Amino acid sequence: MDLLEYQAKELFREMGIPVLPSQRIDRPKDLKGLTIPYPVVLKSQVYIGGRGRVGGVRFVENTIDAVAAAQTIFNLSIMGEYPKVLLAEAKYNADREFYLAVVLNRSICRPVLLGSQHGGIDVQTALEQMQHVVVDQDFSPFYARRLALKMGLQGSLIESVSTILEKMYQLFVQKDLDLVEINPLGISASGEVMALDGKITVNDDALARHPTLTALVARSDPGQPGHLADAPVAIESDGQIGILCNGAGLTMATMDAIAQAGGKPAVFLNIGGEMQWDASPTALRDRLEHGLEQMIQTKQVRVLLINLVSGLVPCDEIAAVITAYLTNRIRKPRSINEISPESLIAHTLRFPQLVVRLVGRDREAARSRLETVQVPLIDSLEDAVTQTVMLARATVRNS
Amino acid sequence: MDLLEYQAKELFREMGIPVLPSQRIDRPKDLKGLTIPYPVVLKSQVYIGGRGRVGGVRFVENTIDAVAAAQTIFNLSIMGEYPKVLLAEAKYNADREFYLAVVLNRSICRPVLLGSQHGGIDVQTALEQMQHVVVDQDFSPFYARRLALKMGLQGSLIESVSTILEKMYQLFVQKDLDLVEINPLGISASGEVMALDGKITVNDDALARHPTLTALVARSDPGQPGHLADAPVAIESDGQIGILCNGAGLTMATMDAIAQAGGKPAVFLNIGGEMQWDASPTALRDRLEHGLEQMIQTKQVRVLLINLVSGLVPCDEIAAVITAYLTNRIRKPRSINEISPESLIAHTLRFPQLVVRLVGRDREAARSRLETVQVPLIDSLEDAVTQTVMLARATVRNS
Amino acid sequence: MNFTPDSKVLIQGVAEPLGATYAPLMQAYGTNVVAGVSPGHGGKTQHGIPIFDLIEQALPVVGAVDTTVIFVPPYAALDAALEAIAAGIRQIVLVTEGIPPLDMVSLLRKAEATETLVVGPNSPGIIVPGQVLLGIHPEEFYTPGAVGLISRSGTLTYEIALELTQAGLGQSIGVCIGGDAIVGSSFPQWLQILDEDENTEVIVLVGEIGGDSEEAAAHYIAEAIDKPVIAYVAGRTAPKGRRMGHAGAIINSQIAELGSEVGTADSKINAFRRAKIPVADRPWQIPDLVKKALKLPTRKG
Amino acid sequence: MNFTPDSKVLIQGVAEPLGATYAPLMQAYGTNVVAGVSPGHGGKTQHGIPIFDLIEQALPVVGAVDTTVIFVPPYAALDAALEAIAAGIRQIVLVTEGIPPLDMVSLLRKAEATETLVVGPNSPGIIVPGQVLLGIHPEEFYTPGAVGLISRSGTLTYEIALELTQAGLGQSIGVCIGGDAIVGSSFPQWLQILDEDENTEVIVLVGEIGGDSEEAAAHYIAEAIDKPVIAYVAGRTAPKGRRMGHAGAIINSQIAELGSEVGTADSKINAFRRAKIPVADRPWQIPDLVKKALKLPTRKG
Repeated sequence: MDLLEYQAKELFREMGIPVLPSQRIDRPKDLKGLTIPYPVVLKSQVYIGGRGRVGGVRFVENTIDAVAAAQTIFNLSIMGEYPKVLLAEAKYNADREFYLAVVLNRSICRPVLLGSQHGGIDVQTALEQMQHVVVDQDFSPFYARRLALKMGLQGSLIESVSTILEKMYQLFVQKDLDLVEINPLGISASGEVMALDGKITVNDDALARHPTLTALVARSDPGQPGHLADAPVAIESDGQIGILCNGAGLTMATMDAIAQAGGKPAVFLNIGGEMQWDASPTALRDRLEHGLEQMIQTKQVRVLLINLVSGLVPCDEIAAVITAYLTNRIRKPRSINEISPESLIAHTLRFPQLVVRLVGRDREAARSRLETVQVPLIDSLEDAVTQTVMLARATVRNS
Repeated sequence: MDLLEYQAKELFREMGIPVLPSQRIDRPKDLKGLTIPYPVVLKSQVYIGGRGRVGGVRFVENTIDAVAAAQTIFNLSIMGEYPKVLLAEAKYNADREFYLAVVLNRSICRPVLLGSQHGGIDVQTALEQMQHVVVDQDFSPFYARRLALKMGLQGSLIESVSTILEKMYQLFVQKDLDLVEINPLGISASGEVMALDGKITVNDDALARHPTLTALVARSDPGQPGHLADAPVAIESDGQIGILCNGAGLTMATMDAIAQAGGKPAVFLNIGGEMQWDASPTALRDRLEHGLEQMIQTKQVRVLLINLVSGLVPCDEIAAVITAYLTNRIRKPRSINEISPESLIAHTLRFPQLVVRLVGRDREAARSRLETVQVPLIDSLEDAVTQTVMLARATVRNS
Repeated sequence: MNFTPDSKVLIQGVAEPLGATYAPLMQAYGTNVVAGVSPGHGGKTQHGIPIFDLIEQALPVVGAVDTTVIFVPPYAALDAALEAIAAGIRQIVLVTEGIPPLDMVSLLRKAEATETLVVGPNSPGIIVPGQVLLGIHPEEFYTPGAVGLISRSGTLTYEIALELTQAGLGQSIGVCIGGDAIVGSSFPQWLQILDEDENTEVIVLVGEIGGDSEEAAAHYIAEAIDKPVIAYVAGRTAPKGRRMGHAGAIINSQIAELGSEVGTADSKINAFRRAKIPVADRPWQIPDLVKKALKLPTRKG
Repeated sequence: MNFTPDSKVLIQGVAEPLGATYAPLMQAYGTNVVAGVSPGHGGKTQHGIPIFDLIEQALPVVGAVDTTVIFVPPYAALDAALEAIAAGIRQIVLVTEGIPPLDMVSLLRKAEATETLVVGPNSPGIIVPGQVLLGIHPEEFYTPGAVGLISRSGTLTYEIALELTQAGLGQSIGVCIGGDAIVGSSFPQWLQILDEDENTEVIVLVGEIGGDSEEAAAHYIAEAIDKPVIAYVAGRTAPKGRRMGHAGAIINSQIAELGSEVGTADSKINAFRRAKIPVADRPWQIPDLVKKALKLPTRKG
C-alpha cells in the first residue's frame, strides 16, 4: 500500500533524511495559520503520479493567493482522484534534481538501490540513465557509495548522496517496505541535498508488526490500488457474471476462461487459498458463507459461478452451505410488516442464477443435496464456464 | 559505563520488557506526589550491588513511612556510595525469581545469553545453575528458546522467558551495550514475567552514536567505575610518584616496574596511544602539554616519571614541550598584586621532581635541551624506574 | 534432493491449526513424519508424532532429518527456518502464507550460504504421488505417472492435476514454488531437477501474472531442457495493480520495475511462444497438449 | 599469509589524518602500497599513491590486493572492512581505535565465513623488519632477526622491540593483535604462524590484563608449540575496574564473567608458569630470557 507524500516525509524526517519545513492542510482556511514563510508550494496529496503536469502543484506568495490556490487544488481531480489533504512546503532552489530509490526486486530476491542524476518529472530520462546496485549480502554503506559512483557522482556528493541512500535503506528494512523513492532529490548550488518529493510503499504482509505504519495507513484511503481484496473486486461495469473461487490462481484461470468464452465478468471474489497458518479444517465453509453474502449484495451479478477445489472439506459439506444459504435467503422468516410486495419482487429479481462446480470428496452426495434446491452440480470447469456464459447471455436477452 | 536501575528500566519499558509502575524520587518530599498506590518499594539508586543486604531497599505502606524511609536511604552509604536518586516502585509478589543476561563474551567474540532459574540476591546459587547459549551467527529467537530449555523451563514459560530474552537482545544490539541483565525476573504464580531489577552497561566506544544513551549518561555520575580515564587516575593515597606514559601497555608496565622496585605510585596518566584515526602527526606534543598541566595540579605527586616511546615525534620536540613548560611554569609573568610570598613558596614546593625517559629519534638533541633546565635524559626504562624510586624515597625522608 | 518415502520429515508448527490438520494427512499418505516441533508443547504426542520444543532436542531422538515442513505463524517463519538450518536440515517447505518479503530475503541469503533448498512460502509444497507428501496437496487429485507438474498456486495446481488424472496422465511430482513475490526455489531449479528425474517424461508449468519467473523459465527451457514442456499462464484478464490473493500475482507499473512490461500474461505467453513451448489457453487443454508431446492419441485428435 | 615486500597493499582512509601520516612511512619502508581509498577523494594522488573512491574502482587498475590497512574513523571501520571483504581482500589490518565491539562481532562473523584474517582493531599492525610495514610500527626500534614478537599493545611493543634490538636480538616479525576487548586474530593463531615460520627461532609474547587471551595462549603453547616462548604480562598493579586506555585492558568482576578470576595478571602469569613458559617480571629482563632460550651468552649469566 502506498503512503501519501506528506506521510512519507514524516518517516524521512524521523530517519534524518532532510526535508523542507512543511505543514499539512486539511481545509483552505488552515493556510491562515501557516507558520512557513512565503513563498510556499502547495501540493495535492494523491496516490497517483503526474499531479504537477495537471496543476496539482502551485507556488503562492501570500495568504490570499494560497487560499485561492488551495480551493482550486482541492477541487482538481488528478486522473480521477481528489486530494483529501494538501501539503504546504517551503520553496527550494534546486540546482539539479536526482532520482533515488530502494526497492525489492523479486527476480533476484534482493533489495536493489536505484539512482539517476536525471530525476524530476521527466521519468523517461531518469529511466534511461538509471543505475542500480543489488544488495546481495547484508547491507553496508559501501553499497550506497557503489551506486553514487555508478551514477557518476564525484567529490563530496558521493558521501552526501550515499548517506541519503543509507538512511533510505535503513527505513526500508526497519519498516519492512516494498519501495522508498525520493524523486526529485534536490541538489543546491552549494551541494546540499533535500528530499523534495517522496514515495513509500508499505508491505501489506508486514504491516501488522509496525504499529506506527498501521496508524499512518489507518488515516489513508482504503480504496487505493494495491489494497488486499477481501471484498468482491469489480471488473467490467457492464458485466453480469460473478465469479467466486478459492485460491488466486484458480480465480484468475476461471475468470480468464469466462472472458475467453465471451462472458463478461462483473466482479470476482477469491475466498482464500489454503496456506493460512491459523485456518481451521472447516475454514472454507465459513468463508463461502461470507462470500455468498457479499456476492449476492452485488446487484450487478446476474449469474454467479461458484468454482471450488477443496482438499479438506468434502463437497457435500460445501453443498450444504450453498443449499442452506439459498433456503435461508429465499425463505427467510420475516415479520409481517417487513414484507412489502416491492421488496419481495426486488429480492427475487436480484438473486442471481447459480452455476456450481465443486471438486473434491463426496461429490455424489453434494449433487443430490444441490438438486433439492434445483441447482445442478457441474463436473468440469469447461462445462461450468460454458454454462455460465450461456446463462449470462440469456439474462442479457431477457432484460 | 553502567546505568542506574531506573535508567535501565526506562530502556526496558521502551523495548516492551514488562516493568512495574515506578517513579523517580530526587528528594524525600517527592513522595508526597507519588502516583503509585501503596505498598511501595523504595530502592537506593547506586552503581554498586548488594544494596538490599545493607538496607538500601525498603517496603513502605504510607506517605509518612515513605518520607522517613527515603531520608534514611538518601543518607545510607552503599559501600561508600550515596544515592542521588531513589526509585519508588509498586510491590510485586513473585512466586519464583530467575536470572537473565545478555553479555558480550570477549574470548569467543560473540554475545552470550545467560540464564538461571535461581536468580535474586543469592548470586552463588545463580552462578552454579547458570546456563549459557552463544549467539554464534546472527541472532534469531531460537537462540532464546535454546537458553530457556537449557534453564529447564517447560510449557508456556518457554515462550514468555524467551520473548524477554529476545527483547533484551534487541536492546543489546540496538544500543550497542556490553551487558543487559535482569535479576531477578519475577515469575508470578500465574506465569506472568516481570523485570524486578535491571542492570545495563553501555559501551564507551559506541556511546557517541546513541544520542538517547548519551543524554541518559549525562545525568549519571561521571566518577563511577569503568569511566574512561582522561584525567590522572589515583592509585595509592600515600604514594608520591606520578607516572605519565603514552599507551596503555606502556603505562601498566611502567607502573608495575615502579611498584616492583618498591615505589608507591600516587597517580598515573596515559596520554594516549597512537591509533586514534584523527590524530595529527604532532598529537603527542599537545597531549603531553595537557598531561603535564594535569599532573602538576595533583598535589600528592612529588616525583613525576615521564616515560614516552615516540614513533612520529622526534624526542627533541618532546623535550622542547617539557622545557617550555618548566620555564613557563616557574617564571610565569604575573601582575604584581598576584604575587604573594606564600603563593611563591607553595608554588615552588609543589613542583615535583622530573624523571624523563624518552625513546625515539633525535635523543641527543633532546638530552642537550633538557640539560638547559637541569633535567637529565635517562636512556633505559630500568634506570628511569630506579631513579624515580630513589628520588621518591629521598622526598619521603626530607618531608 | 531427497523426496522418498523413507526420508525423515519434521513438522514445525505441528500444534498450530494448519499443522495439526495436515500432520496426520501427511503421515497417512506414507510420509515418514518423525517428529513435530512447537515451543511449549514439548513432551506431548499428536497422532503418534512426538512433539519437541526445539529441533535440536528432537535430533538425538529421531536422528538426522531430511526435510522440515513449516506451518508456523508468518512472523515466526524466518526464525523457524533459521532454526532448521542451524540444526543441519537442508530441505525446507514453507507452507505459511503472509511471511514479510524482507524476512524471506534474510532467509534466502542464509539458505544460499548453506546450500539449503527452500520451497515456498505460501505453497502447498511437494507431492510425489503414491509415495510422499511434503505439504498440503490433497491426495485425491493425484495419481502416479510421468508428468512433472510445477506451479505457483495451490488450488489451480490441484485442478490441473485432476484434469491430468482424469485424462489418464499420472504425475511424477506436483510442486508449487509459492504464490508470494519472494520465493525460495525457482522454476529453472525445478525444471533442471525434473529434466534429470527418470520418472518424469513431460513437464507441465503452470504460471501466473507478476514477476518474471515464467520469462526466466521460458529462457531456461530453450537453453537447457530436453524434455517436452507444456505451459499455462493464469491472469490474462486480471485487473492491473490489484492483489489477487497471491502477494506475487500482481502487475505493477512502478518506475522501480524499470518501466518494462514484464509481469503481464502477454509477456509470459509470448516468452513461451518464442521458446517454442506449447501454451494451453485454458486449463482443460493441458492434457491434450501433454499427450501430443508424448505422441499419445488425444481426445480431439 | 602473505607479508612479503611484493604483496600488494591498499590503504583505506588514506586521506584521514592518521592514514595520511603513515601511508608515506609504509611506502618508505618498502611496503608495496598500490592504492589508497577515501570516498570523495577519488582521482587525487598522495605521495605518488593513487586514490580511489571505492576499492572496486582500484582493483581493475592495480590488480588483486593482498592486504588492506584501515585508518578510517571508528564508526566507518566495519563498512570499510566489509567493503574490502566484498572486493576479495583476505588480509585486513585495523589500526583505528574505538570501533564499537558489536561492529567487530559482525565483522568477525563475516571474516570467519570468508576465511579472512583480521588483525586489530586498535593495533599498530604488523612489521617484518627490513621488509614490510603493514601499520604504524616505528621502524627505528626494529631490526631483522629471529625473535617473533606478538603483543596486545603499541608503545610497549616498541619498547620491547628496542630492548631486543639493543641486546643484539633482531625480530622476524612484530605483530599486535590489538588493545580492544574484541579483536580479530588471536595469540594462538599467531603462535601457530610463527611456529611454522622458518625465520622465527623464539617467540616473545607480551600480554596484559583483561580477557583470557594469555591463558588461552599458555594452554596452546603447552599443547602445540615447539619453539621456545618467553612471556611478559603488564598490569599487575592496575586498579580493578578501571579502563587503562585499552578498551580490553580491564578486569571486570561482573557476574557475566561467571565470577571467575580470569583476567588478572596473576591468572595469566600462573597459566604461563603452569605451562613451563618463562615469564619476565620486568620488560628489560626479556632479552636475557630470550638468550637463555636460544642458549646464547646472557648479560648477567
